[in-house]
Amino acid sequence: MNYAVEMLNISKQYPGTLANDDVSIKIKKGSVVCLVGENGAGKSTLMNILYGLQKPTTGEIRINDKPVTFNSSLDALKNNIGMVHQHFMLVEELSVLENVILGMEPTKSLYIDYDKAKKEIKKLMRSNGINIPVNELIGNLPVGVQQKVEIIKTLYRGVDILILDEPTAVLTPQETNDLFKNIRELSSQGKTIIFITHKLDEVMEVSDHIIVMRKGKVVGEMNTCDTDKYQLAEYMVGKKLPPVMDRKEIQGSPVIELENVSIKQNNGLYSLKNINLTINEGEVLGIAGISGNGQGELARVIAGMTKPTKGKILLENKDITNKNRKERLLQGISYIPADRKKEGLCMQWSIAQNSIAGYHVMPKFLKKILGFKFLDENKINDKAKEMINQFDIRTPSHNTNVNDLSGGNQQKVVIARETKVNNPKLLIAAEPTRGVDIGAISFIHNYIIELRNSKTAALIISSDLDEIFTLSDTIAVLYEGEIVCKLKANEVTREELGLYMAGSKRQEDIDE
Amino acid sequence: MNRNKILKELGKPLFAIIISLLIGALLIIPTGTSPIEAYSLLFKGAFGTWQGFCSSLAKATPLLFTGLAAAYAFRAGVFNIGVEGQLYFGAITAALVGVYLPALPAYISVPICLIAAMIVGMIWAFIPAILNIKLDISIFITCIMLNSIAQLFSNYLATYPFKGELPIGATYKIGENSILPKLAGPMNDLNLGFVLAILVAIILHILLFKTKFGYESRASGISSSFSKYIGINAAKRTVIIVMISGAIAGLAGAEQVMGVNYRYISDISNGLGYTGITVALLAKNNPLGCIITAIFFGALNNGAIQMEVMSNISRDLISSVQAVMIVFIAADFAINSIKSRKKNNLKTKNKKGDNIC
Amino acid sequence: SSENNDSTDKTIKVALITSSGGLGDRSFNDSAHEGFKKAEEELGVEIKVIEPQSTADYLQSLKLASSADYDFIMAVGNDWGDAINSVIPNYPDKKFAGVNVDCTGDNLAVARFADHEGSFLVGALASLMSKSGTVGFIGGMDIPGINRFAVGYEEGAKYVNPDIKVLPTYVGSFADPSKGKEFAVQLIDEDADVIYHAASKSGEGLFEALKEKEGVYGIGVDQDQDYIVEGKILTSMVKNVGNAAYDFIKQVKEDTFTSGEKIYGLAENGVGITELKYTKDIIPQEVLDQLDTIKQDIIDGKITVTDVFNK
Amino acid sequence: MLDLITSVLETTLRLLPPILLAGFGGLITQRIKLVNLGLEGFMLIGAFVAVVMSYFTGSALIALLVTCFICGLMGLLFAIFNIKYKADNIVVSVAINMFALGITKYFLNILFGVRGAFSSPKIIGFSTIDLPFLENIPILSAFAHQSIILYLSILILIVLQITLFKTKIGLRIRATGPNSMAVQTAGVNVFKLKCMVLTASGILCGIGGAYLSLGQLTMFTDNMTNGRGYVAMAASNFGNAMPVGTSLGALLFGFTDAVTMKAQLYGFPPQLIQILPYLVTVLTLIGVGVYKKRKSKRRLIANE
Ligand SMILES: Nc1ncnc2c1ncn2[C@@H]1O[C@H](COP(=O)(O)OP(=O)(O)OP(=O)(O)O)[C@@H](O)[C@H]1O
Ligand SMILES: Nc1ncnc2c1ncn2[C@@H]1O[C@H](COP(=O)(O)OP(=O)(O)OP(=O)(O)O)[C@@H](O)[C@H]1O
Ligand SMILES: [Mg+2]
Ligand SMILES: [Mg+2]
Repeated sequence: MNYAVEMLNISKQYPGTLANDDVSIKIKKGSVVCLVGENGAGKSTLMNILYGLQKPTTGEIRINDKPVTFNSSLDALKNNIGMVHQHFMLVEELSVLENVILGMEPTKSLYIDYDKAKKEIKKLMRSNGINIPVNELIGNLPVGVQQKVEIIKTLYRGVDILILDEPTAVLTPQETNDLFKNIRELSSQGKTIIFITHKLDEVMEVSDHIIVMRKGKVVGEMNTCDTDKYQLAEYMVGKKLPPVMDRKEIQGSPVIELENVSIKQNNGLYSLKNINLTINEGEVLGIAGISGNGQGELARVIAGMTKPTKGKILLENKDITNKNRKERLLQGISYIPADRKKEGLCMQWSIAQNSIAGYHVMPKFLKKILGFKFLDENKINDKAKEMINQFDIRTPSHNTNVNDLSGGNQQKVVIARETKVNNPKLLIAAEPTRGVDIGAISFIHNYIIELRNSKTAALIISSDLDEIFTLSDTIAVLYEGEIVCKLKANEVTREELGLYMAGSKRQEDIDE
Repeated sequence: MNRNKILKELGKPLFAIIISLLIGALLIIPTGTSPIEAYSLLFKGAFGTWQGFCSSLAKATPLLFTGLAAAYAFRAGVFNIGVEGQLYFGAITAALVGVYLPALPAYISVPICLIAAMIVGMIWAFIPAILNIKLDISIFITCIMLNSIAQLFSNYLATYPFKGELPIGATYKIGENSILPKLAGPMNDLNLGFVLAILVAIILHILLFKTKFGYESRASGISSSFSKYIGINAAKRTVIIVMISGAIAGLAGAEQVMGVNYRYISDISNGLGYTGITVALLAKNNPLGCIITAIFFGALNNGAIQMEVMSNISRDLISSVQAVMIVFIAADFAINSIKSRKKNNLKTKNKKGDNIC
Repeated sequence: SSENNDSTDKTIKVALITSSGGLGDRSFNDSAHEGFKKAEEELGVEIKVIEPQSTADYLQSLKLASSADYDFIMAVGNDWGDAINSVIPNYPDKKFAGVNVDCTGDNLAVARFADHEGSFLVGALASLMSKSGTVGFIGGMDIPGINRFAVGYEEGAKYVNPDIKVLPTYVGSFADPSKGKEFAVQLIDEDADVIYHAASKSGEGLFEALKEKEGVYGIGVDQDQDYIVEGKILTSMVKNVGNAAYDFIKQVKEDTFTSGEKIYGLAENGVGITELKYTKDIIPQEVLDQLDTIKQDIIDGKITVTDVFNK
Repeated sequence: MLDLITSVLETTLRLLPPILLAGFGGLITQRIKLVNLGLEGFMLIGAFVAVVMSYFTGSALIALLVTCFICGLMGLLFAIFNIKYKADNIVVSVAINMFALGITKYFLNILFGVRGAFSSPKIIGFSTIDLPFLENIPILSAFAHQSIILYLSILILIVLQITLFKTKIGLRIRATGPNSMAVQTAGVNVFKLKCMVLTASGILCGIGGAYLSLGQLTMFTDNMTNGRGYVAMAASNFGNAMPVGTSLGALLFGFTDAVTMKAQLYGFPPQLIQILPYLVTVLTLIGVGVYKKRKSKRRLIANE
């Protein structure tokens, strides 16, 4: 049999963690293989080893039946292996063109031959149905386009084996579709693709073959046509997932009201325009929409991180428009930001330190000595331990740096803090399950519904429509900074929502 | 586990010191002195006698202040390389206030001088901070320029408008009541400033690690987006932090005037601010760690004087050795070897850990 | 070290503590060092040089030297006053010497050099030798210790030619020869054709400039610097710190050391000009004669030169 | 008046090379996100090695080459300690400055038995490039007799500009600062790249130092760089790590320095006027900052 990739008896020992434990995988040429498994299962580690970024402690790699040893990604590239990382490896300050050719620049005498590079890249784009302005700076491009740049970057290097580590975590459904089209195209050209994801629909849609990992080991391997989502989920988590929790019927009073809220940007454009919305006690409002249409701004303006240029925000009928972030946070507006690494957590800090972030000013974490107020470490640690227990955060101790937690567990820390430290009246959750494994997703979803059932109002922003449907009582769609529809979740279909999101439809009389 | 960690923490600098002393020995041999003799003089000078030890502490004092000033700013994410300039203005201020203040009891006039120095250090630090926030000018470049300006201007003040009785660019002696009392006899520079510096270190430690303010400072030092998320006004924070740092730097200058020279003398700092940055960084910006690194530096400097007086080795040689030492202490050679050694232990440990989860 | 009686048996140990400028200034620190070396050779004493890095090291250095077994310690530099005052009373058995400091003590001798008188003399020489009517001065820093030279120089220049233009400049550092040279070039651009420096290492820049420019002369300072650019340095305003040092050591050795102030002016040959080894042919005899007259007038008090220190 | 300008310009040009070259050294390290406070130390060592080699070999060229070699080596050591052994770059650079100060004094004494300063007729300096036809043209005559190193630094400016923006190594350097992981995963050996940059930084500073001791002067004195390294860093910061910007920064500083020197001759008080170059730099930065801010505000209003 002719395998493109064989990784045999690979083990990888990090200080404190055995990330890969005697893993063997074989991948056929021209196939699309999905690597799935819970957070921290060792998927990224395994792929980093294949890409030469990490050296295996033991084990052997064969590419096209030839044994190889990689000392750096240069060696992997030489063997026509390319990788698109979970966190893009792009230089925002440079142009698309420069990013693509970086490390493999064509030269004419001493200079970089930009013309030749441009021609080549345009050709590559054409044959893969991608169209990106090559002179644009990466920083000016949306994530989905950046993703494409990453793919072009690997194609430009002439790779035959392409590794994609959670490429869809930050993509919109539309962008994901585009990506899948590209993947199928590549696969039809005979390229081998290894794809890491936590989204089982994607697995079913795009792959030929599935490898499941848990705790550093391969625990299952199957052809996609032989399995289904549910079986796969069981494989991954090792047990059946609990069903989504029932919703209680709740009639509540308004918690948060936005009246004509607008934000005008420096360039004169509106990122939010005349937003009117109300969320009641026990109501989950899901914001759907293609990212970049103001969802982030909406969350931030309610959380108090940006000021509206116009309009009013009321919390339980009190005007809080001029209250800053800190005041709102203490008054019960919790916010789970989309980017946990940049915003939600201080990665170099311990779980305990992170567990009070923002709430560290609350009297319950302070003690008085000689009339001065100091942080009370005992109480902080207790809180952290409590959170770890309640949320089943996998960690050696509350003093562990959050940087050493897996993505799902990091997310749990944020959620625990935002819901357990202060009783939130309103929970804003942006992409609450991004990059999180299905076990944790199920946990988080159920937890949010539980909060709702106990009368917390929630605003959920997600690019994952399934998530929106699972969680929401009401769904609103943002398009170019405006709310174009607001509907009961059980009265709308995905297809209809799609039309609103694309901007091709608009509700006539949005209630309120 | 804990003991291993302590051993590792101690072993590293020890290794660095030994290596650099060996390198130093190679340099000493051509001078005709035996390295062993030289080093024993160095050590004796630094720690051998009570007076010598006190002198080491005296030399450590300004470095502790500047180190703390730098460490505090670094912790909060601001690269305050302007410590040197803030020190100069602190020094000249303490001198002028000390000279021209009417005679008051010491418990009034000493604090007045110190506070004046702190305020001026603060104001001088405020400039780069505010320029950074309002006009987005790099704190780094303004600080470097302001350092030179502060030094030249202080020298000018001491040479012209406020020149004292000495035939050099120096102010008059400060009043008796503004002097920081000596702690180890009249001929030892160790003065109350050292105690003050230790106090500042402890206060900073508490401020950084035990208070809301410190929590927020450290947050903004690590990630501006995170600190914004938890409701901190990063701009305002930067200004406050740099100003506190400037105040401590001002104290460094005040100590040199009120405890050592009793007047401002041109070029009084001679790079204390820059050395302070190293003191801070070697201590990983930990205020209490700064006490150790500052004393280490102070001891080396002081021991070097002793060695120079007692042998025919000049102090330059020791500053070269000291430089090598600093680099070796800062370097992390152990990374690879320790990792590979631990590998086996961990494998078993990890398996056990699995059950716990 | 207390037994001083049988000084013949015991080698005397003497220490020189330089100013923070350190050795190698080809100026007063080096000059003092010369004196010490001469004493080492001729008197058989054991010498030691200590170079503090900054004024903050002064007290510590002097104290350590005093508590070590040196019989005599000389600290050179105008800025030693405070350290000397606080240390020497504690070591009544030791002998100390300072230069130009306002200190007194039973065990302290202070050499006072009349820098201004010597500078007056070379100012006059500069003025007499200048064809352009402009002479320059390069000081290390604008501080009293240097202005003493500047003022004396200017008075001397104006004394022989009231119309002469004297351009004083200050490098801003004693250790920046590159800038020193640039100042010299600037002065030459402004037509100065004789330039006197009192700028320690920065003054080296002047000599570098002289090598390149024709028709311009320099005047050295503190030590005989004439040899540095032969024939282009008219003379040097020699300040015999070395002589003073040698004298002190000799007194210590012969047990005739007396405390108090010792003036080293023109009269005492403490300051003066060199023997003009390379420039005898360049300087006309009548100029030399005139200088002799001026020198005598200063010694006789017919000319009084302003001493900045006494202002 | 024209004479005055010419003379000031001439001085500016003579003061320029060390700041310019070290500024370039700072610029390239700034590009890989390293603060290299060690420019001063590299320069001092450069100045020293140049004098020593020139003295012993009698050839300024050999001196320059050896200087480049030694300073490059120092840069490489910096890189190894900083990148491989993770020593903080500020710590390493402060140590380098300290080391340079001490070791040059030490070897001055060991090699020549002197302290503080060393000059000798055996030290051969760099030659100047004489352009006699410029001598009588106002302003341009400032260029009539300038050191070959000045022209070398102009050449380096051009080479640097081209290297940074036209060649592959330049692209990689520009990418390393903002995101070195991206460069690493693109298959570039970032460690090697950084080593190269720091080596080059050392070499550039070395040439700058050699200019001080063999170009402008033919001697060595202790600490003869006298803070130029810091000014150079400021220049590279001033110029946003752009070669031309850095040159402008260095020129601005050199020019105000030259003006203040000249001003002394016209009776301005020397002590205060020495502050001017630093003050002017800060004021220029403020001016530029205010201008930028106004511009963005104006754009905002225009968009209303
Ligand atoms: N550089 C590292 N140092 C120490 N431990 C590490 C390192 N990288 C990964 N680990 C640990 O190795 C284990 C496997 O991590 P890996 O990144 O392979 O997980 P993953 O399957 O990609 O998880 P996710 O689904 O969250 O992306 C984790 O427990 C992680 O904490
Ligand atoms: N130096 C490290 N020490 C310990 N664990 C680490 C280290 N670096 C990374 N890890 C862990 O390796 C795992 C993989 O990291 P990765 O960058 O893939 O993020 P992630 O966990 O998948 O999170 P996300 O999906 O949100 O990006 C994570 O569990 C992370 O915590
Ligand atoms: Mg991963
Ligand atoms: Mg992940």
